[in-house]
Amino acid sequence: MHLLDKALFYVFAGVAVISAVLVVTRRNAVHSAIFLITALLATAGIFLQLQAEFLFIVQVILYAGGIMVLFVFVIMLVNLDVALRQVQFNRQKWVAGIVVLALAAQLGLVIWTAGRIPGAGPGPNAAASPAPAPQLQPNAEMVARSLFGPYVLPLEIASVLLLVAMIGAVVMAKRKV
Amino acid sequence: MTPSGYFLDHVWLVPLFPLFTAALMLLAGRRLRNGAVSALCVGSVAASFVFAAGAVLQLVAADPAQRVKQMILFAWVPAGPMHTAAGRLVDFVADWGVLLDPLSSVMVLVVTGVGLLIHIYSIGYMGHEGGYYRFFGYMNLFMFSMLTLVLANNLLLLFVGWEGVGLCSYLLIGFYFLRRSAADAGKKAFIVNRVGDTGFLLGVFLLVATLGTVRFTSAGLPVPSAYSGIAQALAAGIESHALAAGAPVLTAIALLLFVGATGKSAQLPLYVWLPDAMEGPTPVSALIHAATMVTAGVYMVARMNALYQLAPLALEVVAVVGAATAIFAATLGLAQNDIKRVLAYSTISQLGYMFLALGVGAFAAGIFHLMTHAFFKALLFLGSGSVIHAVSGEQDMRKMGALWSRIPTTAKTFLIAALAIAGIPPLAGFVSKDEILGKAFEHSPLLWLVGFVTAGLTAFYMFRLVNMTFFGTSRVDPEAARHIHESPRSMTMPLVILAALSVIGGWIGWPVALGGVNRFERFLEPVTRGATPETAAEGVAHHTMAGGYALMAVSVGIALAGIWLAYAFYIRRRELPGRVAASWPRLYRLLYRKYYVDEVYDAMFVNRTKDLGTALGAFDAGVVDGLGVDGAGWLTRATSRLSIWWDTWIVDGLVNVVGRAVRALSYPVRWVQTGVVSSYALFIVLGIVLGIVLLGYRLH
Amino acid sequence: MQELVHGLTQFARMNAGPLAFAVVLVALLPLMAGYLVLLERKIMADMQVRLGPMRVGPHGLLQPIADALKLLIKEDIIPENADLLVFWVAPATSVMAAMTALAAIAFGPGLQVARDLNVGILFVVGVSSLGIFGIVLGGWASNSHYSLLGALRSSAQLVSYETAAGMAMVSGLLLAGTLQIRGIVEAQRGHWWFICYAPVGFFTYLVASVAETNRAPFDLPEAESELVAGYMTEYSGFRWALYFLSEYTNMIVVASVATTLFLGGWLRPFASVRWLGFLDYLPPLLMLAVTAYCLVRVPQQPVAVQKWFLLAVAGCCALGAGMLAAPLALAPAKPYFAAVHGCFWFLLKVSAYIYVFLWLRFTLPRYRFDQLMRLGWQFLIPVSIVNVLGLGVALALADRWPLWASLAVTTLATLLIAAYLVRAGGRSTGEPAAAGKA
Amino acid sequence: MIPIGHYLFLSLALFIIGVIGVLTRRNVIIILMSIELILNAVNINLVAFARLFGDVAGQVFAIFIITDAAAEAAVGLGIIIAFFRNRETVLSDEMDMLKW
Repeated sequence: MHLLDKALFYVFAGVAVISAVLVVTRRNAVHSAIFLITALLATAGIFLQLQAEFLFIVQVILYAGGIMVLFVFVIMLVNLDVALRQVQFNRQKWVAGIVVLALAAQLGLVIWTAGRIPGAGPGPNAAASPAPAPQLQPNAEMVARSLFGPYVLPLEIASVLLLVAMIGAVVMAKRKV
Repeated sequence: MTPSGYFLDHVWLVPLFPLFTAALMLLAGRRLRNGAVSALCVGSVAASFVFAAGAVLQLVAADPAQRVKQMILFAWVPAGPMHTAAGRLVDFVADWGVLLDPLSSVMVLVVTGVGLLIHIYSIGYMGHEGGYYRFFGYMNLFMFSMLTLVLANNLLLLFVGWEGVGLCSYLLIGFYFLRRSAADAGKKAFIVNRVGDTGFLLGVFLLVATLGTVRFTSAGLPVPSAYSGIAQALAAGIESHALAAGAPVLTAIALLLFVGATGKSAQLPLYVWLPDAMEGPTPVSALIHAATMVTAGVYMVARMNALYQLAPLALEVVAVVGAATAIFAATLGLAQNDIKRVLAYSTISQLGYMFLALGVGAFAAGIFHLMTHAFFKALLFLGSGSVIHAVSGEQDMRKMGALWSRIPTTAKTFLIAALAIAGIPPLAGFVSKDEILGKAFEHSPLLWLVGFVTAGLTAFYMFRLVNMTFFGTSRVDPEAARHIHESPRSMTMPLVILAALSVIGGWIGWPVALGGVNRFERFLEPVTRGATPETAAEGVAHHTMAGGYALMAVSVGIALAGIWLAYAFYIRRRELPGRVAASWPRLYRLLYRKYYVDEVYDAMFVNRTKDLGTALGAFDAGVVDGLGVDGAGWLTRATSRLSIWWDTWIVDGLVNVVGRAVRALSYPVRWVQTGVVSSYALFIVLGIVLGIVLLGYRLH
Repeated sequence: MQELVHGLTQFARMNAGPLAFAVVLVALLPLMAGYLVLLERKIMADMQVRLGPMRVGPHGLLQPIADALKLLIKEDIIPENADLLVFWVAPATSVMAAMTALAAIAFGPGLQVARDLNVGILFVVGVSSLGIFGIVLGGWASNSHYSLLGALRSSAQLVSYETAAGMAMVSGLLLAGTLQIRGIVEAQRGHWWFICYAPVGFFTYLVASVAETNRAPFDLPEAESELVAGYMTEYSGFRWALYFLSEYTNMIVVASVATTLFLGGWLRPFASVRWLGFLDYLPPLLMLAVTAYCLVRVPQQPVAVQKWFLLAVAGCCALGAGMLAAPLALAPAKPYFAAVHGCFWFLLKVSAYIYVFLWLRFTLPRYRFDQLMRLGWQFLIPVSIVNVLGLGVALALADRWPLWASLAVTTLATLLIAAYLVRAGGRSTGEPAAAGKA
Repeated sequence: MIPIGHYLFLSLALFIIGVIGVLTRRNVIIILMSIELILNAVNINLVAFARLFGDVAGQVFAIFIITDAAAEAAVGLGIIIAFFRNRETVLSDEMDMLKW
């Protein structure tokens, strides 16, 4: 059981990382979108493994089913054969690469050494699901109680944000304002 | 212990009925059918009449000493504390209130009663005119204004009505506004009235400054001492010796107010608008320019009698102006050929009579004549309207004649009215006119003489009119002659009622000398008593029986003489007028051209005003535009050249120097601002990297 | 490695039932879809007073198998400039989404692949919404204008009606108080079915589900007369069959969802009414009746093969009758009563729901695209939102009122608002903004 | 069980890949997608820690992030469409109107 779990994780993680790389490197935006969907679904799988069923389904419905449809739509509206033939990476790519690698090194170091600093929380080898950890079940109900309990104000703000985004998008995409 | 009753308590509704229908007509009248318009407008005036009559009856039922009903509906101008000229601190407030006392009862009955009859008459007279709803809307607005004026409990509110009737007069004179002469006449009436109103307003200001109140009286209010009235303030002033009878300030107020009265009541020298006002429809002439509005001045002076009795000089002026106007206008009436203009001059003349009465201190007699005059003059105007109606709109008497049998009702009622105005007993005119002449004789025989001669002239020109219109040979246009017809019932019915009133209307003031008790004067006595008992004693005196009989006989005699003369001139020997005119051509021309007064006014005022305008225009073009504007322009240009130089070299130069310096300094920094999002994002990441380095360094 | 194998076997052993059911499902689904097509053609023929397919097998009963064979051996055409990867992935995505959605659906108590998923019904929605990608990408990859237009239309339609369908489902979920399929069904045992409590919700879901499966009268994406065949224009052979399969699978999915949410799932009508217990005998009798009919028809078949085939069908029905009757009669089979009968009732209800789909298709003319969008955005979505609000109010009111009264009041209010929307929509004649999208 | 570090490194990998995408790609749509990757990486972190601490708050925050991503995608794609309509381009280094 333990090993199966682990294998699943590595499968999901591998799919996610490989897809992510492909997202960034593909020339065609539609392919990028497809790989992004794959990456998102792999992430959703990881969520499922982490007992976040509700988040899993939200990820599938909203991210994969909603946001990505939007992306695909826009890509199709905007798709230019010209864009395929142009240079895909900008001039700063080498500088950017070095800086990002530096960032990666730093962050990796932070994660790696986190456990050794006293008071900085559990180390990287702490099990993500320690034996006595409280179960996050039934997940949908718990999330709902949390969302409509202590986090009801942020929830309302988020809904206002969505409303604003909706109006903004409509105004932006209108042919004549 | 003020009198009360349903109508008395609701007397403030009286002006509101016509106001409501006026608003309805003027806002939505276009959509209404003529029948509905007549029903609504006449109905509202009838409602006013019913309420007014009810209120007056309930007032009369009260004890003579208590016959005052005053109501303050709301504080209209609460101006707050002020110092009077006498130094007293008063709380000045002008209310929107209603005052019903004997004086205003008479007025309100005359206004609503005659107004109602004339409204009924108008249904027939105006039936075929365009703008029916507009006519009735204006008429009802006039009724509202006039009733406000009459029922006002203070001078300021009276002024509101005063201006309101002026406005309605203007609107109705110019009712046929497509006719140039009508529009001009309206303007003339309005402007001439403004001259008078200026004096009136100045008088009000001076009154407020002197007495600190505009309320006529405090009588009839719940706590009279809490409200100060003009009469009470004057009495208090006399008592405290702050004011004296005949004080210059009182005379000044009285004269200024009288200037307003000369404008509104068409007295010398501001009478000129009234004859022209005959351009309006005949019912308007009857209602506004004969029966009600023009008597507003008389009413105002009578209402302010407390003040006038303390200003004998001003009263003297009133009397002289009245007498002069009476005879002046009467002579003018001799030579006019337009039927309505004759009546207009007659109105001016009769108004002169009223002012003569007021001037000699016979306030009650003046008001009495006002009332009787309202009856018979309204009748005369309505009758003339009926005549004009009959001869297809012709107003020139030279194209009438021999109408007696063709329009019998009109002719008979007209004859009654003519007899009444001529002063034949026992008709109403005789009673009131004789009262005035009697009072005038007591005051000054000279004034009596003027009035006496005027009475003769009045009889002459009235019967000249009657003879030229109804008797003799017909000179009617043959085309129009075929259409001559008696007017409809709605027009003759008011004529008959008014004729009856012209006969019996005077009997309530039947003189003591002829065995009467002069109820009218007794009824008005509480109002005309004046501010102080002493002055009142002066006003009420009695002439001897014998003298009274003699005066009556003489005046009846001259009236008969005038009638006979008219008969002789215009029936028996019709060549006489022409010969008389030919033998004194200048006099005739003078009369015919109305003493050249309009020309003189044109020359003296109108053209001078135009000259002033021209001069001011020249001043504007030459001095203001030339020197002021152009000079300022030149100066500005010169200054701006200097400023340009300064701007270019100093201000801009400095700016440029700063700009160049900044640009030079900014070159090294510019390459960072690429405007490309990716590079900004790179800087963010770089910042994070450096931040983490710093954080790690410090944590270490 | 060994450990991994061990883990896998252990997993398989623990979840043998669901795994087996999944295999059965995947195996049977194409067959079911094929016979659904046959059913559709037959019903269409019936409504048009024809006979429909009669040649292959008795009453055309072998037609689906013949069609499948034909599709399998057809030439597979790929357009010249097509994006190969996407062209290949798209139909697979469609089918995958549809079939995965079926995993969460319970055909009877225990007859479910993903058993203790506590987001149950949401899983169905979420996964089936992934089917859009199959359509959009397929249309795009074909490198054809018709395909792309059809794909954009279709996805716009799906996105629009998904909202309404989701809100309509919320009305059922509100009544059930749980997302789990078993819970939803069991919540209807003691009560009436939720269709009685939320008729507006059911109606909304019915319309939205028709639109979501691209069925007439909302079959614009594949409107033959307008867009050739929509996003499937360039597809042929087996890939086309996959799209077809996904469409019919989707029909089964939405019918199952509706059945679960509104029609009482696998429950017998009036499951909690004891004196109606004799209804339990109905299913086997029904199957026996079908068997009898088949047996009657056997002698009339012209060809021997067909006789044998019909006999086989009769045998299958008899077997079914036996299976349904066994738990009633035999003591050892008693534990399987709920599963067998539940499955029967569930499939019956799903069939009824799908029958309504077919019925609609043969009776209603096609909508114009802007009308479709207006219906979705200006009527269905507002009505479904109002319906959810109304149900919430009703449930809150139910604390002090009887439930039927509060539900009646709020349903009436919802209907009033719906009537107002219909009138307002009738008045507005302007082009809706959503129509400009595609 | 799987150590938390695995999740963190997975998250780090996705994050870095996303950042590289944002910094180096010229196509704005792909930049937006890279941002989605970054957000996703954050979500993994949140959910992993939620599991670690047995507190559902992490998942709630992940939901908020998804909400935010939806808003961002809507507005961002709206801007891209508007920009494309005016400028006929989706390349980020041609969008340099901010620099005068």
